[in-house]
Amino acid sequence: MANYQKLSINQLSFTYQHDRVPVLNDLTVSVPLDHIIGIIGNHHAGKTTLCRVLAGIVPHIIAGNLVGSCQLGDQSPVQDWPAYNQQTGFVLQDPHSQLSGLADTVADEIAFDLLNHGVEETAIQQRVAAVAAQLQLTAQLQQSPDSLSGGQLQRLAIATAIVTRPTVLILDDPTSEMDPQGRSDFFNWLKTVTHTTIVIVSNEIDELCEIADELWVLEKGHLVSHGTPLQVMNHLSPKWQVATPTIYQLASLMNWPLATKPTLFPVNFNQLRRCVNVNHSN
Amino acid sequence: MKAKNINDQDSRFSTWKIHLTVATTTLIPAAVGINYIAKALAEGLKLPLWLGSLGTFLASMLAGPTAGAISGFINNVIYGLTLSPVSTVYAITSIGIGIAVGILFHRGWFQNAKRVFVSAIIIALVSTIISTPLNVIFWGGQTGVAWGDAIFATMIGNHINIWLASFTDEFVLDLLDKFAVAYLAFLIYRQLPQRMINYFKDNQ
Amino acid sequence: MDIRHNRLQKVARLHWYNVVDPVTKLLLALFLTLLSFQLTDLYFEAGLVLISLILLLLSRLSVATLHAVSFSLFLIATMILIQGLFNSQNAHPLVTILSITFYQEGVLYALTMGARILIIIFSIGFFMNTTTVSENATYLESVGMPYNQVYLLMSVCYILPQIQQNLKKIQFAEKARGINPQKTLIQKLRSLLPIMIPLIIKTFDQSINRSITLQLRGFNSPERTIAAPMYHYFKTKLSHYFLVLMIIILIGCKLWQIIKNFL
Amino acid sequence: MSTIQISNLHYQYPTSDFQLAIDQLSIADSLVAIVGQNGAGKSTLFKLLTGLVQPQKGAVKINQRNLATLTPEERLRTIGIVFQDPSSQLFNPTVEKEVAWSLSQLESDAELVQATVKKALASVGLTKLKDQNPFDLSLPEKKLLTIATVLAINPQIYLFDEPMMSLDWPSQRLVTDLMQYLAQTGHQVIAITHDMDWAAATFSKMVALAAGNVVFEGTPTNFFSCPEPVKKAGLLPPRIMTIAQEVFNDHHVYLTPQDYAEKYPAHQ
Repeated sequence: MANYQKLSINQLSFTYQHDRVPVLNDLTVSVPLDHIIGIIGNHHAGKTTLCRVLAGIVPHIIAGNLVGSCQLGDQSPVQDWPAYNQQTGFVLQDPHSQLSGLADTVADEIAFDLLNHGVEETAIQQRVAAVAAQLQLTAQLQQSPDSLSGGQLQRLAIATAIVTRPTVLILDDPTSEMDPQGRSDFFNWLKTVTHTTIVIVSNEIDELCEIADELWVLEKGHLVSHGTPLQVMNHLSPKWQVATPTIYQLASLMNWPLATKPTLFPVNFNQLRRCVNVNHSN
Repeated sequence: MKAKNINDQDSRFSTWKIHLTVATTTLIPAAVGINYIAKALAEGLKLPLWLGSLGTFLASMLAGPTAGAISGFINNVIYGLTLSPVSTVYAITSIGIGIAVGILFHRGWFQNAKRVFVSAIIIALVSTIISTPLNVIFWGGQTGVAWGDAIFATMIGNHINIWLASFTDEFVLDLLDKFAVAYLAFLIYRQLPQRMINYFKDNQ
Repeated sequence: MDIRHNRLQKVARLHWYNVVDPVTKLLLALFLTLLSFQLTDLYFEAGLVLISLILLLLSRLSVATLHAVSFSLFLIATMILIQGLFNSQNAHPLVTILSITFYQEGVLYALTMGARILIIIFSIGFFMNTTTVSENATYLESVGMPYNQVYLLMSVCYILPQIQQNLKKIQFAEKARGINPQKTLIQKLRSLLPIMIPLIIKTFDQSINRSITLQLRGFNSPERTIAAPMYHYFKTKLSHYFLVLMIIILIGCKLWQIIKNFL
Repeated sequence: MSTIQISNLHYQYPTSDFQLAIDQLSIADSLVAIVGQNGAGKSTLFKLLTGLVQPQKGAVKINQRNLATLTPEERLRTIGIVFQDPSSQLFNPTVEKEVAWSLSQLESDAELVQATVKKALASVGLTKLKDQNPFDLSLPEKKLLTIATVLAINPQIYLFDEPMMSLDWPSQRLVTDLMQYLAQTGHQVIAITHDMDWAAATFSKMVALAAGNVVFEGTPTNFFSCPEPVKKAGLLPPRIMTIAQEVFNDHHVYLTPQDYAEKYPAHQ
């Protein structure tokens, strides 16, 4: 049953303690590891709770009743949490509370996890510098975290999550406070991350369709659709009230389906280019 | 590295280790911060009250008497170190307040407005009993609040015992302050989202 | 390059008081305070005030210390007034101003008390002005205090600016909704709720999130690298033992005096 | 319709070097977007437009009246403000009381208050949640609630700070429709945003800020037809334009996919 190369969720339901209505209801899905999974849906869909399950926050830190199983490769956030947690990076919705609250500088903040895990000082220096460079925080390393702008703070939160070199990275709406350029830089960076299973909740449907291997659509605690962005976007139910990417809107308005699958409209640049090359000569 | 002799000293501290969950560890600094802000706002509005125990009250109500007592203690130590050194000794009073609120809340004495009235009197009494000796030792019995000290001066002038005078001075002020804080805490607690109350309850 | 601590810069700014560790400074403050309570002679008290004042002046004076001093001087003045006029031991008149007589005993008593308060303020001021939050945090951790207790003590200093930032935002938002200044005490107290409720909920929400991230980030991990102290301190153990011994002797003396009174 | 007139405005924070300096800006359109990068001065301009912060030099005038001279009541009836973070202004025990509180500062007739509150809640779709604790709502619901508190007062001008942030798709559409309705019924809607797709599709006038100065004012079509100010403001054109440029090497201005479809025959 256990598949060591997959993230698999099986008949998963979750109800918070002191609550009667389940927040997640009978989820079953599986994807290969090292994929990028985008989670979309409206409020009360259960997106944040699903992230918490994948990080082991529920039921280990926030109490509740979890039924079913969740398996990432050979590990499970439910069963062997402490070991699993060491390999997980998590970025919260609110970047302020992601910070340790006891660091004078951005550099100390990024080093916090490494110190906790007993990493050697020279290695800490190297890794902090490398991560800061990746997220364009090198100039801010000696500044106080309090002095950062909203977008910089979100990048710092991401830096603290990836500095431990996690094999699973869970991002709960990580770009809400970034400006358009910062957001575009972030998604471009995310594409370059390798050997990591990335789960990202975001409202940026255009960007998700560019980078995600898989989209999951949640509605009121149910997983109503999952598959490649192409499949999911072409089979949306109006009932779910989910936004579609601009490319899809354009292609369906212009009636430019994919050449290979004439019932489907493209959802990202590559697909659009291909279908345009075939359908048109300009 | 110095790792060796650090380990030697570990045992010294573990003897007075109090078990704290991570939730309580992050709640306490927040409560201290709220104390600080409440006090600053009271001064800004020129209220004849301190309000500096609002956070301690809420910490006790959310996470029990120990959390409240530690919040109160740290509050006075930090306040003493940064702003008013002598207030450090009143850390003992704050511990008393934290414990009293925690116990009263647990017994249901914060359930409705009437019961809060009784709680406020009890807490003011606890606070006064602990504070009076400190006032006498450090300030010759004064509290530092002008109109409370006016009562004190009148009583001393009429040859009333310094302890009784100091007790009266402190109790009048404490009663007013604790009424205000208890009702504020009661109103605020009622409005906390349920998930917040549950989180601290589950993580005690 | 050392990106986490700019040690070179710190060496350049090293002062004599950086050689004394934070615990020694605190013990010194405690020792001076207890000594001032042991002594009854006003000249000795004045000497102690002078010693602690010199300590303070040799370090750096901060605005907070000046505030504390001015606040206490005001209180000491009222104390001299009340005790000088009404102290129960008053017998010998000292001065008479506009037919109000101040008595020797009361004034002396108030001056002694005042001296003690000044000693506390000066010696604590010395500690505060010569240490930084991160120096104290790393030192406490390096001498073996569990990290969660260090965190508890120190994160307060970091959380305050954050709460104040939130407070500003909330005050602005509530002002936009039109809260007018209130007159009576009850109205004033009620007007605190629109500020305190969002502020407290936001602060506690951040505490909850922080407690979650701290656990995810390995806060309680036994493998934690214990921080190395920021400076090389001079004879820390010796000074701790010496000061603790002196403190014990002082407490012993005081206890002996109390017991002797009963015998 | 009101006219906002800004002249020789200068504002500087006491603790930073940043300055906002606007020589002349006149806003008379009904749907206005103020755009710019983080740190361009959007939030500072927002604060000055609320009338709660006074500039060091110059003034913001609404229909010839200086904002600074309005009484609190007049200010509330003139400008309604919707903040970015809804949690900073909620404090009442129920959703209904939250909305009623705002209005009861101006209106003492209890029946009128109740009827208006009911209408305001209905127009943001929160009627069902009226007895809930505001802090038990989801983030989009909280934001809709703060909008309802302003709707109940029915001011002349609505000022929004990043209205699309933290909203999900259905509530984004609801708020956009609401803004268009307000504009049609004689109100003025001003929104600060960095969501270019939304700004291009929704607003008739754009004001772009960069480093504390106005670098452009005019229609979205004009704004995006000159790449210079867009670049200067650190902004990206609407996604549909990027698609047209990158896939079709087409450099015309398009605001939405619909716009593209309409112009397509002519551009071929």
